[in-house]
Amino acid sequence: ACGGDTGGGTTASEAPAGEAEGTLKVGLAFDIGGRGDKSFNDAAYAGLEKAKTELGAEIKELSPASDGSNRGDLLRQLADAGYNPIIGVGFAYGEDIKKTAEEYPDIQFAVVDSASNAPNVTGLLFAEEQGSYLAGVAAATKAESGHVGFVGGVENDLIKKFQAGFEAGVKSVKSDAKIDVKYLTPDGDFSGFKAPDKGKVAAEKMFQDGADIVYHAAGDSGLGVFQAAAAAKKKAIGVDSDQRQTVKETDLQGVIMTSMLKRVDVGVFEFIKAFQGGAKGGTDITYDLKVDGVGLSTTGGEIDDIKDELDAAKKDIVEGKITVPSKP
Amino acid sequence: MPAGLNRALFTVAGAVVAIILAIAICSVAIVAAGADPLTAFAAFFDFGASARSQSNGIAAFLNRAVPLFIAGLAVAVGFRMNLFNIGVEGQYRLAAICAAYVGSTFTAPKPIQITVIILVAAAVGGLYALIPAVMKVTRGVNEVIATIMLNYIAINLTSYLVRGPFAGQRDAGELTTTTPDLPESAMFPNLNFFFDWFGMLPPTRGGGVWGFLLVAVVLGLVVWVVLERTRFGFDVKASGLNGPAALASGVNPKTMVIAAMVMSGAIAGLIGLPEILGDRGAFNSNFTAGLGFLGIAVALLGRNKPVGIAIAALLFAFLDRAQGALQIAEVPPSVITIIQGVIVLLVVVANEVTNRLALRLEERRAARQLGGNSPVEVGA
Amino acid sequence: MTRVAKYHVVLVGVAVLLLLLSLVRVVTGYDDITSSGTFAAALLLAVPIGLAGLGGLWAERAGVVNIGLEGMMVLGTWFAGWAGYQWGAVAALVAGLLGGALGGLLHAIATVTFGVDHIISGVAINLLGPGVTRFLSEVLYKEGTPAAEAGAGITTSPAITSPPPRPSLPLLSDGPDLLGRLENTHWFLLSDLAGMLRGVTHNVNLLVLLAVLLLPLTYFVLWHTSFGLRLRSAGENPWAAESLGVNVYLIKYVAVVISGAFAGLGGVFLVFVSTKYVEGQTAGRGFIGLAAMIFGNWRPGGLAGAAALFGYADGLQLRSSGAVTSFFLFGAVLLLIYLGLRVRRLLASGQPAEMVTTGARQYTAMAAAAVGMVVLFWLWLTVDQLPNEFVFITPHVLTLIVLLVASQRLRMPKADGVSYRRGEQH
Amino acid sequence: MSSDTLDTARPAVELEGITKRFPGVVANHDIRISVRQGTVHAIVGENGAGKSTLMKILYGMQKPDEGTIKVDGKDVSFRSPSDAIAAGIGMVHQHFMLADNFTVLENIVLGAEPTTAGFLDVATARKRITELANAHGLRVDPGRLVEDLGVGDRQRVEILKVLYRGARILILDEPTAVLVPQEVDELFQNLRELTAEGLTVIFISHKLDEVLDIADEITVIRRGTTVASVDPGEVTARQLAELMVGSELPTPETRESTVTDTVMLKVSHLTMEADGHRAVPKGMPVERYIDLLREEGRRLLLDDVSFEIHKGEILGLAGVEGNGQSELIEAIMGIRPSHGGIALGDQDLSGWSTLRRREAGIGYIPEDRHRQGLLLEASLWENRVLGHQTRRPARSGIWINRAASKSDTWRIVQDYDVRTPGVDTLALALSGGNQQKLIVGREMSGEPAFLIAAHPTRGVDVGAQAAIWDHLREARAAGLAVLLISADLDELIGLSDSIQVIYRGRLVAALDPSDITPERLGGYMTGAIAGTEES
Ligand SMILES: Nc1ncnc2c1ncn2[C@@H]1O[C@H](COP(=O)(O)OP(=O)(O)OP(=O)(O)O)[C@@H](O)[C@H]1O
Ligand SMILES: Nc1ncnc2c1ncn2[C@@H]1O[C@H](COP(=O)(O)OP(=O)(O)OP(=O)(O)O)[C@@H](O)[C@H]1O
Ligand SMILES: [Mg+2]
Ligand SMILES: [Mg+2]
Repeated sequence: ACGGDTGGGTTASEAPAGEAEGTLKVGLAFDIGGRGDKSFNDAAYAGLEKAKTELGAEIKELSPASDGSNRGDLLRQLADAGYNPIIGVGFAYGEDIKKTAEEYPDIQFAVVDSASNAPNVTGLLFAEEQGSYLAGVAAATKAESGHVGFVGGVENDLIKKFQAGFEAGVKSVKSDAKIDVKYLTPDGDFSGFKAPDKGKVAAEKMFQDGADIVYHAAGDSGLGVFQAAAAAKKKAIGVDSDQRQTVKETDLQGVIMTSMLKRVDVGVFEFIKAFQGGAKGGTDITYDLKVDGVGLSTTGGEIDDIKDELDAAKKDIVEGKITVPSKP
Repeated sequence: MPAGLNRALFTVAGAVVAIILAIAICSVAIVAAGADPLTAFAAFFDFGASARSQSNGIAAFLNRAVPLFIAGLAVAVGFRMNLFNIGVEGQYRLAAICAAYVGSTFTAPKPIQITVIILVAAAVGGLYALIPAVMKVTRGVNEVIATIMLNYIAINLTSYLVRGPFAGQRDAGELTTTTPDLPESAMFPNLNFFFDWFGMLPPTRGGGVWGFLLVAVVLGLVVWVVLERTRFGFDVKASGLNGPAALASGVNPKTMVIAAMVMSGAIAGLIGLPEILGDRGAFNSNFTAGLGFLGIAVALLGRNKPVGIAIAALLFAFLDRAQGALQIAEVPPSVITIIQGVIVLLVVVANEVTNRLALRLEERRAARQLGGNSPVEVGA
Repeated sequence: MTRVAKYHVVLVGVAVLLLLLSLVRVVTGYDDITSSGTFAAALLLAVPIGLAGLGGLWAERAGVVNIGLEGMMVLGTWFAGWAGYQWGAVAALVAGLLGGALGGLLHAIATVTFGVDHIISGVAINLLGPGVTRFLSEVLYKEGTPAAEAGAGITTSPAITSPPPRPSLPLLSDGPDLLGRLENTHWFLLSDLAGMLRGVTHNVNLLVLLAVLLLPLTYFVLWHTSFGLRLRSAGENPWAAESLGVNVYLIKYVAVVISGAFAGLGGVFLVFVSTKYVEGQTAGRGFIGLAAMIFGNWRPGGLAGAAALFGYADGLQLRSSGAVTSFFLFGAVLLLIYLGLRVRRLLASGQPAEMVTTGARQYTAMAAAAVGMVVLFWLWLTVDQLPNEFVFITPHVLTLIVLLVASQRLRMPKADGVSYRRGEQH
Repeated sequence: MSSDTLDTARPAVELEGITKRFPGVVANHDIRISVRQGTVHAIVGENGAGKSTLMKILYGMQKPDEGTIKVDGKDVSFRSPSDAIAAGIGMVHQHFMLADNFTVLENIVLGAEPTTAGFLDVATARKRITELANAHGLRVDPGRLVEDLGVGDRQRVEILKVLYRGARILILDEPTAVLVPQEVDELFQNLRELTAEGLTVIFISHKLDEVLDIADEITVIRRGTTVASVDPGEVTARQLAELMVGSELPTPETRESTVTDTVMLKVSHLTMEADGHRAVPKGMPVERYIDLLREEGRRLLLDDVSFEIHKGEILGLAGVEGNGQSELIEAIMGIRPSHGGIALGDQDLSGWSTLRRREAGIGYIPEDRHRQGLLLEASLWENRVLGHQTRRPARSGIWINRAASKSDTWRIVQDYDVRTPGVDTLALALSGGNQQKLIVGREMSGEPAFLIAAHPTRGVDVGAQAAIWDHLREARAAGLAVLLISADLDELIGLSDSIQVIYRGRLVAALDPSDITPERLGGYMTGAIAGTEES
């Protein structure tokens, strides 16, 4: 049943329960924060929406409770409502997807940022470390002082992939470069993604100590990093989406030298498309530099002058000459 | 009518009025959000069309209620004697990780394995609650502040433990940090046979109703008996109603603070177990947080009495279950939190009002039955 | 002790602490211990805590325990963000204040009019605050709304237009920046002082000034006006106040609404720092503010000290995790001083009476201090990098330690938390 | 016996047909009183007769259901105390209405603060208070914290509060309850001065000799209604009392001595420090330690208190409130740590917990029944269990025996004439006197060997008072040792076999009740008379 006049609802308002053969019904469950987080979840949604327009899919997306206690329920609700395939956004879904997939062997699942763990689960992985490597190369090349920084929101393994790649990238350019690293909160305390003030303090310190460029993987806290960069008249590197475009403050846009893109939208869309084509799960699909699943944004043109260095690094990675570590 | 029954009736009437009012207030919010309240309330009762989705919905509902109930019990034990254990949050997280870790280090027959895990959880929760209790007793530190601080410490400590000393093996490509998996013998059998009795389809295999529900029921009974029937329970009640009088009657307030706090913490230690023993089989970084704080609301709603807490937990769980259903009906799911908050606020207000009414009535009745107090005729 | 003597003791204490800080900085080489950056960060992080604490102070001085500060602060952040992106900083300020005040009003209605237990009502408000704001975001910031066009999402508001100015103290912290230069020389004590001064004068957000001014203002209003006297009387003995014709209900209402407004102001401050509302950005500061107020003995001065301590610990931890280990040394030296003072007093008094009455307890305390000192010193020598989790909890552990040491001197308003009803004395 | 007010002057206050109902209680019923200007008008009546309620109505704290109030001939209707204050009425309440953590000055000016530009004008306030204090002989230091003041000082602060507001009509609700005779004399002196200046005083007291001493006119209230208006010159205290009660008056006289030779309670060298308790060093005798404490100049709340109570003896402890009585009780009950020895029979109790002491046979009627004696929001039978959780019939094993507790509560209700509809009734539904009877019954039911009775009849009406005295006497005859603490000196002298006076934490005199007057006793209590008589 639909709310009818829910002011410009963008989701499926077609006839419900029309389980006609052949209709593609895609369900998607967000991670905490849900729809509208201007980041990760929204990127996933963009992929879903693309599937709606381009593949004619009927779509349904659900956000979990703020404590994330009902991820499994959401998946089951989607499954029970006849959605297939179903996508869980965020590594936190790893385990719940596995359970649900075993319960519903006839449905195809995908999970973003976590590996496949059942025959009907596709892991949509992103080589954040590779993208971060490029960010590191860009930072090290641009930073005259040879001093850069990294601000992580929450100290979990996902964010550590960003750190590891970034450090490797920096060292590949300047082996003696100084890299400041700071996490805002420990694993399990997700407030580190929502604390611009702390991000600001941490980045401020790095800039005061002489860092020229700070890379963040800190969600909303990244805003503080940009502010610190603006105040210090230095640069920062954004994350996930092209933040020079998504950040609306004009004074901050200028400090975002580039952003490490993580194309969750591509991953989601490609998965749905492959499903339509009859693909079955059980494997991981890694979106890396090779398929442009990660990369650097060029809005503002600030890294155009080092395009050659970046391309070279990318080529090395794609060709396997360089293996980027995913643990710091 | 016995005085007690009279008061109970008043309480129920107050709660009903409060819930109706809360529904009314939330309807306004839902209309303001551009949705139809009827659709929204239908969503709360919409457990899906298929038999399977209904069983799943019931399972999700009960599984949510169990930890809430235990959390409410934990909080209530302290509240009964005006001891505000805000630290349930920290206590249960620390207890959960320690129990999950200890449980993963050995394998024993099911009953033994599960018992050991439960005992470890209770012990860790109780010990962690002992800290603010000792601080209060020896140095007069306000337990509200101490437990708030200890919550932060516990949260950090667990995240240190889960990625450090207690970290376990993970599947490749799995980013969730976790303790080692519990052996199969640690998993609490589920209660899905229960659905057979009603001729319903059992919920899907992996999920289902957590068997810990039974432990929670027993725990509720034990807490009720301890609080309502034993000497200890009497001392708790006396300390809560009137500290100085309890002291003069020979109740040692220090012992009481320590005993109640440790009991509260020990119960709190069990909050995480339904999830760990029923579903996850380990403590990981996705472990449900915030149950301690919700427990406060549940305890308040249930007036610190086990039966009330059970009802409150079921109510909260029932509302929480609709998270997905509401979204499917295009209603902002945050109305759930609003309803919960409004109900808590209104129910406590209703409690006050009905309490006062009931007391007034009782006084009047007492006066009437005694028949005294008719004014004397003035024979000046 | 007379007032003057107390004042002197406080001054001497502060001086000794500064000296010690400077010493520790020199010995350990962590300049951040007293750098202007740390103090600036400390100020930034202390202000919301201090404002929440002020909120608590106003309510509790009027006899209403306010554990709902967190929820009121959340309301403050949301309304500040919502008004700020549309009408600018002043509107954000006003809306945040009102949002918090609304929470306060709710608390007042429940506790004052209906006599609900204060903790209970506060818990309900903490539940409601985030729920209501999330709901409002879901309705007003959803895809397709003008706000979403301007950059809003379910978890954030658009950026506020025209953020408030951030003036610096000319000459000293700006332009020639004399303090800055002095700080960079890293001279013993002088640079530390300079760092401290520069930290609190350079690029200071206007709202910080406002917030800092609110402390003395609160002190004057509560302790030197008739309104303040009446307000405090409602927290000490509302029945006495009532019998003198003071309208206790009204006073409590006003106090609790102001309390909420202060908490809301704390939220506004957070929004100003991040230039937008971010869901969850209060991160428990309402609770910490409450702790700071208790820690500060229900007084503005003490509250300021406690908030500063929190801010400092958090700021230092964010800027330099390594520097945190130097506090092992700091603690060790403090214990050494304590021991020295004790021993001196023992030797100096020499009277048997003193010796006898001080007794075993004294000696155990001294022994414990000595052991603690050795342990801390050893930790300082061996640990060079604490796991982050342990660094994060520094402020909270410090609070617990201070409470353990000082809680017996705390004195809360006598009728604090008492549910007062007109005409019913108990 | 009623005498008409022949005075032609307009009465300061006229109350006409005042009626006030509380749920289940008619507190005031058609009250008529007329108070002449410049006089002291006393109102007497038993507990619960409705005196305080009437005064609260006059002071705007309660609204009458019916009736009119005239002040200086004008009809008034007060919505709150501030209206009454504006009409020139001030009230000193039955219980102190002071904020302990405030200074005297703050307490006095509260609600009527002098301000300049919104700020408290402390200097002006101080000046006015000092002037007022000097003019009326009410000396207090405006800068001191009230918590540091004694009761006499507090009473003066209360009166200053009223005068500060320029009241012309003063209501004093039992102002002498906590004062010793000398302080009462001082107060009366002040009152006379005030009336001489034209102020009007309405004075409430249970102490009829005081009333006869100070009043120009007396109104008697019984069960909420005015039953007589008399001239103090024409009645005796006894007649007045009979008017109040409407029946014969009981006396607290103890007839023959039942004192035995067996020492039941022996207290030796009991000492309590004001700031924190520190254990006596090992091997040091208590006496030496006490000397050390004195040398160090420590403040002692109890200072070397020693006494014995025999089986069948009632020892009366006289003293102005705040001289260590509460601390003595707390020390004996083990609620607060102290030095020295306490022995019950052959058992040394020092170091025992409160619970063990109670189990050993100490009963305790606390001074403040609401604070220390009852769980107001619990049923009567639960209140019966209180203090007897570990003993039969309340307990069986780890359980509370509900049935036995209830039936034993019924026994108390019957034996002690507790007026209640049932044992499941909440304690707060009972009147003060009935609550007190329940407490007395409870404490007696433990068959104590020794009983602490602190103000056992405070706030209890005459009938209940007599019943409680009877119970004490019976128990004493059966061999109970009693420590009786009371502010009612008649009760103390009447019931006790011997009297000790406590002053500043020390026992300063041992007196024989058979030849002591309340006035002399008061002298010892205030330290005006020093030295010891042998009893
Ligand atoms: N607020 C109230 N609610 C209900 N009943 C009340 C209230 N105040 C007084 N009463 C009842 O009114 C009656 C008169 O009480 P009041 O306090 O006026 O007596 P009193 O003459 O002052 O007694 P005392 O000598 O003990 O001070 C009592 O029976 C009391 O129980
Ligand atoms: N403020 C009040 N509200 C409701 N009922 C009251 C109030 N004050 C007194 N009562 C009622 O008055 C009766 C007891 O009053 P009473 O004056 O006899 O004793 P008391 O005043 O409580 O004792 P004490 O003299 O020690 O203060 C009970 O019925 C009680 O319920
Ligand atoms: Mg009374
Ligand atoms: Mg009275």
